[in-house]
Amino acid sequence: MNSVMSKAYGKAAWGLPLQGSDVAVTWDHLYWFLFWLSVFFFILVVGGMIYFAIVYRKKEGRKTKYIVDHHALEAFWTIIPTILLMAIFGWGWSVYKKQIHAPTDAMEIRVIGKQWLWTFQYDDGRTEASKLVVPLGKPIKLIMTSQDVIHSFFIPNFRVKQDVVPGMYTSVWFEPKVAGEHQVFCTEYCGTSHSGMLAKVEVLEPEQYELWKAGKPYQVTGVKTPSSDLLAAAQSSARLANAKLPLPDQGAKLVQAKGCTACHSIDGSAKIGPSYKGIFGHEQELLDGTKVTVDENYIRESIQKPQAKVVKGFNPVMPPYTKDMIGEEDMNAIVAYIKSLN
Amino acid sequence: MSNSHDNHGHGSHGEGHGHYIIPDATIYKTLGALLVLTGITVGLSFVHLGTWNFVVGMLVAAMKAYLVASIFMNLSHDDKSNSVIFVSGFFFLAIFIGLTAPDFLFRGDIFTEGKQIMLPVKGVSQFKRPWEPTPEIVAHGKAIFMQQCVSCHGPEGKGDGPAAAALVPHPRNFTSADGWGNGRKPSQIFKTLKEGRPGTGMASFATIPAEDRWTLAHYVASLGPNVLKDTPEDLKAAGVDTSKDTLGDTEAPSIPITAAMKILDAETAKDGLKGNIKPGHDDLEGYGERVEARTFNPNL
Amino acid sequence: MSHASVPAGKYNADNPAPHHFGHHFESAEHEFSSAKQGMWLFMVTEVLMIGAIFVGYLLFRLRFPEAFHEAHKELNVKLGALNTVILIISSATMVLGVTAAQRGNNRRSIGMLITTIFLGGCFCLVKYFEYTHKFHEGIFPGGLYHFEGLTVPHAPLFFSFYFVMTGIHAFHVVVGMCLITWIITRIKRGQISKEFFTPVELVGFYWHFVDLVWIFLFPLLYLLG
Amino acid sequence: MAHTAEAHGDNYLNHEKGLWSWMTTVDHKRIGLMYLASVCFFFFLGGIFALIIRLNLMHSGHPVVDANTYNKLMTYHGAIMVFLVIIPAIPASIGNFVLPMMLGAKDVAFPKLNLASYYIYLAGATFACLALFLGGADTGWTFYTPYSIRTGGGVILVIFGAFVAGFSSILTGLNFIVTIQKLRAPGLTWNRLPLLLWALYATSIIQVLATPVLAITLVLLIFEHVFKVGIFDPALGGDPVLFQHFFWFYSHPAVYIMILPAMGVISEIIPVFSRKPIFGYRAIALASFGIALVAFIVWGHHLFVSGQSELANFVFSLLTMFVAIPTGVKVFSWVGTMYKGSIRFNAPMLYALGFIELFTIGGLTGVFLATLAIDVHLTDTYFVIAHFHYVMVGGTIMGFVGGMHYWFPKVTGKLYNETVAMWAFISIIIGFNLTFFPQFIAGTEGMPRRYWSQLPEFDLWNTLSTVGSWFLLLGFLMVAWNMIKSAKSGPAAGDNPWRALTLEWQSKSPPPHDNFGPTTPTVTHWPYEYKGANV
Repeated sequence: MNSVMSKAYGKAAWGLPLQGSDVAVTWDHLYWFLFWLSVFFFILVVGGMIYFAIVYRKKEGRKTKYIVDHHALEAFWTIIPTILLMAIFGWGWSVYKKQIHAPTDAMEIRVIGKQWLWTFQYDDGRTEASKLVVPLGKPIKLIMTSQDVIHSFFIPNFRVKQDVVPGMYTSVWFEPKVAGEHQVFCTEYCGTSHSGMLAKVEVLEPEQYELWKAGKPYQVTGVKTPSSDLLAAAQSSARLANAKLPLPDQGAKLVQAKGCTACHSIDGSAKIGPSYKGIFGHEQELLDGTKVTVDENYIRESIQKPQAKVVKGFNPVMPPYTKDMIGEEDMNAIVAYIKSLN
Repeated sequence: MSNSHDNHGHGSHGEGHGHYIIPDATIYKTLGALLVLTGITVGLSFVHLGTWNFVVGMLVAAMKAYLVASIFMNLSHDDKSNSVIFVSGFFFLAIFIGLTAPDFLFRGDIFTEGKQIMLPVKGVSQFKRPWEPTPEIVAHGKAIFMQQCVSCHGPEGKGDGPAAAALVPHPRNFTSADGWGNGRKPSQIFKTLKEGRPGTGMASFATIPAEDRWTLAHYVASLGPNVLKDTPEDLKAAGVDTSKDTLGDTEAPSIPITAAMKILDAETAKDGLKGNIKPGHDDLEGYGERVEARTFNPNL
Repeated sequence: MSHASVPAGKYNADNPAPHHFGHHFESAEHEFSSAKQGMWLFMVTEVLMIGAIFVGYLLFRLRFPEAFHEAHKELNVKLGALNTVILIISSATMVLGVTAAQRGNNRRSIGMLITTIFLGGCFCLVKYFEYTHKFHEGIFPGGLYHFEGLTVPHAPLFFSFYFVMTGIHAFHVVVGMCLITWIITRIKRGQISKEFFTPVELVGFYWHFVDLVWIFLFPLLYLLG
Repeated sequence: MAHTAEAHGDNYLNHEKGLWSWMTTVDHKRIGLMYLASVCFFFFLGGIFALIIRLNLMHSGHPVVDANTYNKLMTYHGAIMVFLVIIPAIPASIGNFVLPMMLGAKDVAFPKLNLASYYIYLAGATFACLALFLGGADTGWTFYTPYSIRTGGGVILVIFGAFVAGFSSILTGLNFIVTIQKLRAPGLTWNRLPLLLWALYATSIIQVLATPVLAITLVLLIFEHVFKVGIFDPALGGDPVLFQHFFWFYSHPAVYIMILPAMGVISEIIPVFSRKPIFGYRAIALASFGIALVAFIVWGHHLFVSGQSELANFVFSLLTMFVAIPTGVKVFSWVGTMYKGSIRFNAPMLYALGFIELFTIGGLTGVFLATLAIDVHLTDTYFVIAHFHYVMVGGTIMGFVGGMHYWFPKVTGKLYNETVAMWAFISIIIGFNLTFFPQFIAGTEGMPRRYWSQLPEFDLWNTLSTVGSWFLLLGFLMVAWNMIKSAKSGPAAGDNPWRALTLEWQSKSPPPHDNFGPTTPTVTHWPYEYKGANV
């Protein structure tokens, strides 16, 4: 796993993510300054401690020296760190201002965080879920709010992070200098599927961006997130590992893993959404009064387009799970599982 | 807290301090003073001094508190360290509010400098007699709907937009005839758009020019199971003079206060007086609340 | 604050027991000043606990001045002022009760303390009428608010603070009344004397503190909004 | 665990007998031991939760628990370790035992209150643990709104438990302040006060001043659930960021409640085992108070990316830098104390050295997080997790375990097994660094905290970390075994095996019921008067 990781973060300095923007480069300078300063102080303190521990270890006949204090020395190790810390603060502040103040010509995109999905709204009315498509080399400003609880929008490659708070707007900006995919995390704990609240920034070359804008197929070239390969590999290996299990059992694992059970019970009790128990093959009344029989197609549609046919008595709050999120094999397993709950 | 005090271990119990007994006369005098001060605060609250009301009110309260603490609680004759202890509580409280305020009252400078977020307020008159629906008017209304309303009401007006889940009561489902508060006629929808529905997530959209609001009302009405028409009386009640072709100046121009402040900010920036007014974070266009700029004229 | 227990029936308010101070103290005086310092520290914790809600109130008042101003007009200034007067007088009777105990006049002390409890009861009664009137109108904290007469946004927040602040204060009043009842029984059992009146004085502090909180609450909520 | 020791003569262990005599005792030494037992129990409980968490993260794609269970484990690990272990660890157990003895007093100022605060602590713990059976809580120990308002289950009980436990902390602090102010032995002037007491004094001040704000915050949070007051709920016009201010106004000073007593313990151990006066006594004492004061003005550094205003970020980042100065003074002074000493490597000294190593890393990485720009990237990642474990475990728990070894002979009258203690220390120090150092790297690479499943790119660091946690477990089990075994059958220690100069060592081991017998000790010199001839 080690080799895959370092290859994926090929351009990154050791221990840091790839530098995706100029701010990231500036940030890294400050980081490495602090790093080496810390190494210096660590060696000074702990090295000194170990040296004293060895040299002044207990020996027969050793007399200790009676030292109570040394004012000059104490003043020295009070004043020097103070100066250093003030310098660090100033440097940190100057980088911070670059980090948070978007240039005036930044392109604005609105971001809505909700449990457990990122939605991106463009000025032309287009929306994307879990995928932020932006042109290479153009400053992007995200104006963000949350629909339910606090989330946090974090792109390691751009060294930016900002909490997304319900009831107010916050913003974050970056100017992508590296085409390709960049990982987005939610970093404020938001409930069951917090760790699944991921997204990607797709930084496109200009011509590909135009294609995307026109709603045509486009290609993402450039870097990939380490996880896009690894995750696919891990998922397929998990699928292989699961493949030994009967299909309904695979489905049972999946609904746990995807956080479905946060809203859908398996014992017949109504939570945020209808229970899975005993619905398959039965009629359900929908919000608009029509009825539908729960079958493979209905389950599939309800997972991919949850707002299409909402069962009466529930709110249309479920986020859509695209094909990328739940593949066909997994879909079959989930259907088989729901079927088995009759 | 008080570590300068009592340096000799056990010698520290402040001989005699605890045994001061307050004379009855002092108690009665203090009681009288407290009652007089209470009368003063109540009286002063009916005199309008602006912010000074607050300052004076708190000063009188502080005087009363001082009397209670120093005489009733006997701090004036007690060990000094106890006064220090008690006052330190207020000191740390001051730290608390003093350092929370720089955040709580100074949030929300998230706008890019110099860029106006709102659309211009006074649109060019595109439509004649906008209170009478035509296909063009409905189409125009739809365009505005897609910008302004989908977040709550959903793309099909079913009240299922992405922001709907968090709203109680849920946004109106326009495709159903049930539950309309102000009614489903265009003029009634127009009223809702203008005034909002207090107590719900529906804010006033008076910031949209009246003409555009009419087109929006017609589009929303068109989503219903059957389309209701306005009678001339309805229109009159809505302030429309049907004898004319345009709406006239029945509506004061208004824009969101944030936009107003933004413009103001930009204006003062030109004069080198920038940055005194910061927009509040929750007044942003879109999802938050709207605040009407009552007296602001964008043409100034 | 540790006290040797006294056989029941032997001592009473007129014939109090001699006091034995704790074995880890040097003298009764030493014990008294320690207990008093502990009480002041406890009151500092109360200052911060109640003060923190004041901080929240002040901040929201600065953020939504108009809503808070409109909302505060719903409060009944007359009843608030009446309660202020009641509490201030009760503070005075409390002090009279404490000084009586300090002078060894336990009978007078009991009288004053009972008056104090009575005034505390009056305060709670007035508060009860204020609350029920608000509930009738539909004025509840925050999310439960459904008063039609005032629909300014954020007005419910004012009432959240109103109920939380006055509610916690009223809780302290009730606790204070219980504590006074406790010291009355101690006086009656002869556990309080000219030489030992620590509990009376400390409960007195607590009662004054409750008064002190109201001295700030009243103008902030009722008068200034 | 110690009451089974066979003691000779009248001492606090055999002064009265039976379970009831323990439950109703007002003897600060017994209450300290009761605290110690409870704290150790919760430490192992919270530790088990941590081990499951680590196991779950060992390999991406191979979870051992489901997401909801993980979130509850994560919450309980945090809440138990913070409220029931680290905050009471040193003050309430070691502090309770040692503080009056160091002062030459017979007891704390308010012995009944002391017992009450123990039962309040137990009540709080009971409420919090009851919630486990009522659906548990999955908010994280920080209870951030609005999530904590929306989520169901036993969250109210957990909040109530923390609220109740807070009062125990307040009462202990209050008791200690009055005891130090009023009950010092004749001759024990402020200039002669041992540094542990300076540290405990500063800690107590924080406990008394900060904990009430937590109490009211938790009350308001319960009101959010019950009465929908909406002060912290954006849906009702409230402000969730204000909750964070309220929470951290307590919880930041709280980390100094946790670390200051450990610093005090280290300040006692190092001079004794270096046979030298502590270097810079006044500076260290002053630094304790400096830290206590600064503790109250830096909480906003937890909110750098919360939506807090830029102005507040500026102020808090600047103020936070000042934490490093008194902390640095202390660390330099400890190392300075070893210079030209005659150092013995008994277990307490080993833990003190371990403390300096781990705490230095924890402190230096704190400077990273105080720097605005750097914090934006690092906050809410595993870098923060590693940082505070280096400070809280590498600092506080090291000081706690070191202190346990140091005062073990005083408490039990026995000696612990030095060889076992050394191997336990080695296992802990290796395990600790292996567990938490990789988390720094994972954090800088972007691995977020509180994730039930991690992306595969972080697998290497997670695996190392999980393996490290097993060494930690082994080490702590060895400590526990050593303590219990030696308390039962260790060799007699004598009254003052370390030849220390503070007052508690001048009494018998184990001490008599009233600490010093009929005589009141009188202090004539400084507690660090280790002169050449004394070595």
